[in-house]
Amino acid sequence: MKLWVTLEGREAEVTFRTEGDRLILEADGRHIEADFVRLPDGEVYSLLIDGRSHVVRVSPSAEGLEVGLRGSVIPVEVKHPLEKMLQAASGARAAACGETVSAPMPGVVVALRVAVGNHVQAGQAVVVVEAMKMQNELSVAHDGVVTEVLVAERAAVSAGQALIRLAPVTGGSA
Amino acid sequence: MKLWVTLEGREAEVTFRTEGDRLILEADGRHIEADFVRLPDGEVYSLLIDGRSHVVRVSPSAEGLEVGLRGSVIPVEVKHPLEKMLQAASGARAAACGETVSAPMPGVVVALRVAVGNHVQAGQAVVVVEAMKMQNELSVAHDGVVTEVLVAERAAVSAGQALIRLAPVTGGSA
Amino acid sequence: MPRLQRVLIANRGEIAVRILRTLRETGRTSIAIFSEPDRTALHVLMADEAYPVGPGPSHESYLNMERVLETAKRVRADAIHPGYGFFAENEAFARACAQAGIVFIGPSPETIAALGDKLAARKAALAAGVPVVPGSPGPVDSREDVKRFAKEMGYPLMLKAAAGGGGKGMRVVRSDAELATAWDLTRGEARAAFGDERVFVERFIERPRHVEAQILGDATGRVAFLGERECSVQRRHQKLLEETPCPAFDDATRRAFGEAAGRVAKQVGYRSAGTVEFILDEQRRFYFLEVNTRLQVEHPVTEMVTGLDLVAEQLRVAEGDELSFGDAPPEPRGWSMEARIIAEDPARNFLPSVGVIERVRFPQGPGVRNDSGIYRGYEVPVFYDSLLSKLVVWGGDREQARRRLARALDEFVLEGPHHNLAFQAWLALHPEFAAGNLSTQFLEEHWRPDALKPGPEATNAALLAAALHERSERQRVQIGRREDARGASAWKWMNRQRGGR
Amino acid sequence: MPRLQRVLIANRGEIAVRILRTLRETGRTSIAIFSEPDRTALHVLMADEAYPVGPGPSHESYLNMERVLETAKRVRADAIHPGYGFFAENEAFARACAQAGIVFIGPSPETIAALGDKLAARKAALAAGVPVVPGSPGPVDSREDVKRFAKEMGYPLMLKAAAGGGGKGMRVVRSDAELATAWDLTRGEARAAFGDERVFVERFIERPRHVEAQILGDATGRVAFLGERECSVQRRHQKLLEETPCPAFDDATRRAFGEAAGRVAKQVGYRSAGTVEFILDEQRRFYFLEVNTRLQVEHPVTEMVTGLDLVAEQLRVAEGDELSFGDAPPEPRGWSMEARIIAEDPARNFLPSVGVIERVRFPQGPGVRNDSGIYRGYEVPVFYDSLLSKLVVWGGDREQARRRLARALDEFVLEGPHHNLAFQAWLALHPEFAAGNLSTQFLEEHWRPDALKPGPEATNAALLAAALHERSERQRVQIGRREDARGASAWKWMNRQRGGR
Repeated sequence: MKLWVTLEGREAEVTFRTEGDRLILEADGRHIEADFVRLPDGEVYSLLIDGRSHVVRVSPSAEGLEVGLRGSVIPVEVKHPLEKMLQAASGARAAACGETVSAPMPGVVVALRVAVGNHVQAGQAVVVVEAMKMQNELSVAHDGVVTEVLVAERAAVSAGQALIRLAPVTGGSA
Repeated sequence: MKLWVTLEGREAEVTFRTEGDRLILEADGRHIEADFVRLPDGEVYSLLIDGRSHVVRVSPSAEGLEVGLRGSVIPVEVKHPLEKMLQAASGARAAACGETVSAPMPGVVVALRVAVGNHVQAGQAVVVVEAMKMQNELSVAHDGVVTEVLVAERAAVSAGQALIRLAPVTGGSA
Repeated sequence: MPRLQRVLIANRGEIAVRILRTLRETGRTSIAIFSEPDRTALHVLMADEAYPVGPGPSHESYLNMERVLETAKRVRADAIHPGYGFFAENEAFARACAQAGIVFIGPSPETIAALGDKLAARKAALAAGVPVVPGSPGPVDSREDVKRFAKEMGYPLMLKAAAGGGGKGMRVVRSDAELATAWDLTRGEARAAFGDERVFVERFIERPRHVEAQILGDATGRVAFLGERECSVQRRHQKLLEETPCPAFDDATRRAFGEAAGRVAKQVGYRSAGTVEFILDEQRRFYFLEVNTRLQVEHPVTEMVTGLDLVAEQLRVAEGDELSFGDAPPEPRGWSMEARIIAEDPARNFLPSVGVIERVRFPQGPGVRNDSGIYRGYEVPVFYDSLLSKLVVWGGDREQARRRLARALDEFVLEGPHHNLAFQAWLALHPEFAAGNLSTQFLEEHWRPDALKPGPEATNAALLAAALHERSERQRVQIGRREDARGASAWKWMNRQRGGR
Repeated sequence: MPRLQRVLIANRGEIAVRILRTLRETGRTSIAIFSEPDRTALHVLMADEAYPVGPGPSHESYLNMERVLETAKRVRADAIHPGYGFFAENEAFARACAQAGIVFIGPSPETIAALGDKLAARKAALAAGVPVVPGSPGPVDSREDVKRFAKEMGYPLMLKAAAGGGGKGMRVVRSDAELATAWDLTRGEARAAFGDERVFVERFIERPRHVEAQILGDATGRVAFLGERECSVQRRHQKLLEETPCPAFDDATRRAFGEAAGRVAKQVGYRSAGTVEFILDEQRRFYFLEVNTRLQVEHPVTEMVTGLDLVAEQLRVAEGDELSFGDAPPEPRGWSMEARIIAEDPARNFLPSVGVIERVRFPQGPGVRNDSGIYRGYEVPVFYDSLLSKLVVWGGDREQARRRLARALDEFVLEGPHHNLAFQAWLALHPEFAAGNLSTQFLEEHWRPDALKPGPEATNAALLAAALHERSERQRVQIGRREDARGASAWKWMNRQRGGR
């Protein structure tokens, strides 16, 4: 089985197969083998890699997968080869579609710093959301123009809810 | 809703209904009310009975239900009224059908103390099963005659596996 | 005073659980209160009794004074333990309890009031002969006044808004030249932020440590000093890791420090458990900051080295009893550290996180104590603070405590919301932390988010885990549509990906 | 001796987890071994490395000496920690380790051999001037010899098969008349059970306590006494609850006891951790029983009051270092108790139980330590012993420790196999236990299974829970077959019931 994996900013083609309880994987010219067993406790695996014991949990996230490992969370993007081909073709289009600022967690909108039509710069804070007694400024990743403000101040918002939409500035860095 | 409940050796008709998060129950002339919520953790309920907090877990068992409560396990038998009627009718027949001695846990048969045709008395040990480094004598509940010995010594047995069957003694206490 | 048999805990989360444990161990009835989203919170499940006090927002439930007191009266509570936060340092609440004939477990309303006013507290410390950060006795009126101060004390100085708080309205000034612009800026900010342009001057303490004294007073006027706690590792003025003893203290410093804290407490007739906060400069001189008139989040480290139960002592004092140890507080033994386990994402500037606790396995074994308010399946509510659990360790010396902390953090399984376990592990293993070189600037000086980058072994494990996950996903797809050709199966993958799994 | 960097743990379950915690805290690599059914056991998941050693039955894996040693050599282990049980007191294994150039963490093979022979151990104690239970110096040949003994020592006496063990082949004799039949019966049983009809005589100690001394010896010949443990509460010679100090000891008894244990240990040149077991009669006289040449299941109570890590001390000694505290063992502080949490059913004569751990929440908070080998979802295997977890508590005095134990037991959530939590809670709350009136006869004298009958409040809660369960079952049935008439629905109920849900 072949996959395209993006991990720690590096992309690699990965080939793997299983033989009983063993997983054999090749990536970047490296050969990794592990004894694996799925634990009776969700999407959790015990791996023994050359005897080294690791317990890893895999959960889906917005960007792909998250692998939990000894208190750390490592994001991994996994693509099927065909999927990768199709995505490459549509990649250029997606980049020009603008940006949406969403609530990263449930909370209350404390302040709106922009209105429709405002020009904003990459890194500029556009909305403040309070959750768990902490105020959090949300900023935009790219230069743009505000096209929609989807919430009012004092509104309760849920995680992932779209708050503000922006269109890219013509000629700006997308 | 009506149920027949056997608890701590006493049988009672129970009437209950729910109103939102409140459970209202009548049994034995007593009236009990509780605030309840199902916890996100299996068949577990939090009950507040006149403010008193109880966490109870319900699980099915061979005889009916088991309610776990602060380290204790309380067996409860619950019957639907129709079920009770039908069971009463077939009760007499069932009593005369003899007895089966089963393994209470997985283990190894260490000793067989009886053979087919033996007469045994209520309480008599008929087989010894070893599990977790402990030997456990299994005895019969009623007087009877051994009709089948279903395992050999040194055999591994699983939980609930029938080991020995007995027929009731004519005129004996069933 | 009769025994306090029925005690209502006017709090939630880990501290409510902490308090009810002592109530149970001392044979008292524990009475919890809860807001609507807290119906399934651990303190409700564990208490003897539990009663609702309103909707999620604190001011409608836990801070609804009328409702809380009405509940306490209705259920015949003998006393109320406020925990920390909420009503813990609220003079009016303490007074209302007394009027309702309910014992408030804490200092008297007068003490709370006197120490709640920071200027009055500073005066009490001065009156007790305890050093405060040198500065102007009141607001300064002009730039020239500041310059005169600078001549006396030397730069750097700190301009502080009189009405400030929470780290706002403060500015460091290092020379007369800097002062020129700083004066107007600070006053402008103070006016804008607090509607009050009054400004104080204080000597600026570079790389200060935050060290505090645990005190315990009883009705006889006796005040015991139960050792210090070092709480320097902070982020946005929130403590992250506390320990006792303070690695910068020698015996002489400790003795002087304990005497100073005791003098402040006696000055105000302090009763019950309290904390006298100081800052410590690089020459190990300490300066009074303020008194917290309550049980502190980090009180367990003191319990670990003294063997005392501070909640039990509070109950004794509230019943009019003497302290359990009379005039001889136990000698501290060994070293203790507490790591606050918080729902936040260190990789995204410590953004708070919420969600369901999908899996939790607390570290166990020798020298480990968990004070926690969570359990598997519990949903962390959005209304309250983000402290999930406190991991407390004990060791014979600082090195054993620190290594044990690292071991326990490594063993801690927590999945669901983002959390700071990996951050705390980074901290425990940092060479400057190991050397005891602490200050409130520790994170500014040492923390970089890429410190949590996984090593090659972890990366390999993650790669394998991702492959195993895809394999089982794929098996599921293939089992589901066994008749499908390869192409159709790949399309299904696409859809799943687009659906934002 | 070089540092032992890579340590293989030749054990499983809670003790393997216990040992690997210390290895991690001291910066060493922990190497687990596992049998096939233990692939998902906690010690495998938590260790740095883990290697298979064979099928489930102990003699094919954990007791497969060749395989274990081959594995240790292959993975370049510097040392092996045997835990308790398995190879812990196996002279041949200790010798084989030495031959393979691997350090065995424990006493020398010669010490293990000398103390493994009970008659030799008794002789060593006598040589060290330590009292043993008065009795015949060797086997007695005739009824007349026993009568002569009885004249000297008085009745009651105990006849003991020389080759006996595990509580078999023992008979109490209270008069010459009883002796007449007892003599032949005991010899007959001994011949039948052990193929050896030799019989000893000992004074019978009525209502004895079981008290043991923790000792620790280093290579310099130094032997430290680290306090006693009271382990009287037993069932079928299995300890259930241990504590330190012994409630029957005064300072003079403790001093004499510690000196006696130290003399026995020095007599055999004891090195590493060990336990000298004694029985204590009702007049508080103690008599040597035997020496266990290993870490004991109940070692944590000693750690709780001394603050020492006994595994870390074992490692120091194995590396040739002195004990961490030199000649001054720490003064014990407070009181500690350990309750063994066992998979067994107290209501059914403590029948062992197995199964999946469906839900587990360990008690936490002040003064609580859990040493455990289980986690949620783990299946308790049938091959090994039924100890799931050890709940250890500390308190300032016995009363606080006991109440804390009761609190922690109450807080412990464990579902799946049957277990003895409710039994331990009964014990902790029993007035005779609270009074410290213990003997190995405690359960015979006080325990009745109906002690666990639930009270009216629990019965009500159970009734409500059952009703709620039936309601949700019924909703499920009705949602599933909404079109059904009442009769058909009832038939479905019947089928479910018959299916043996």
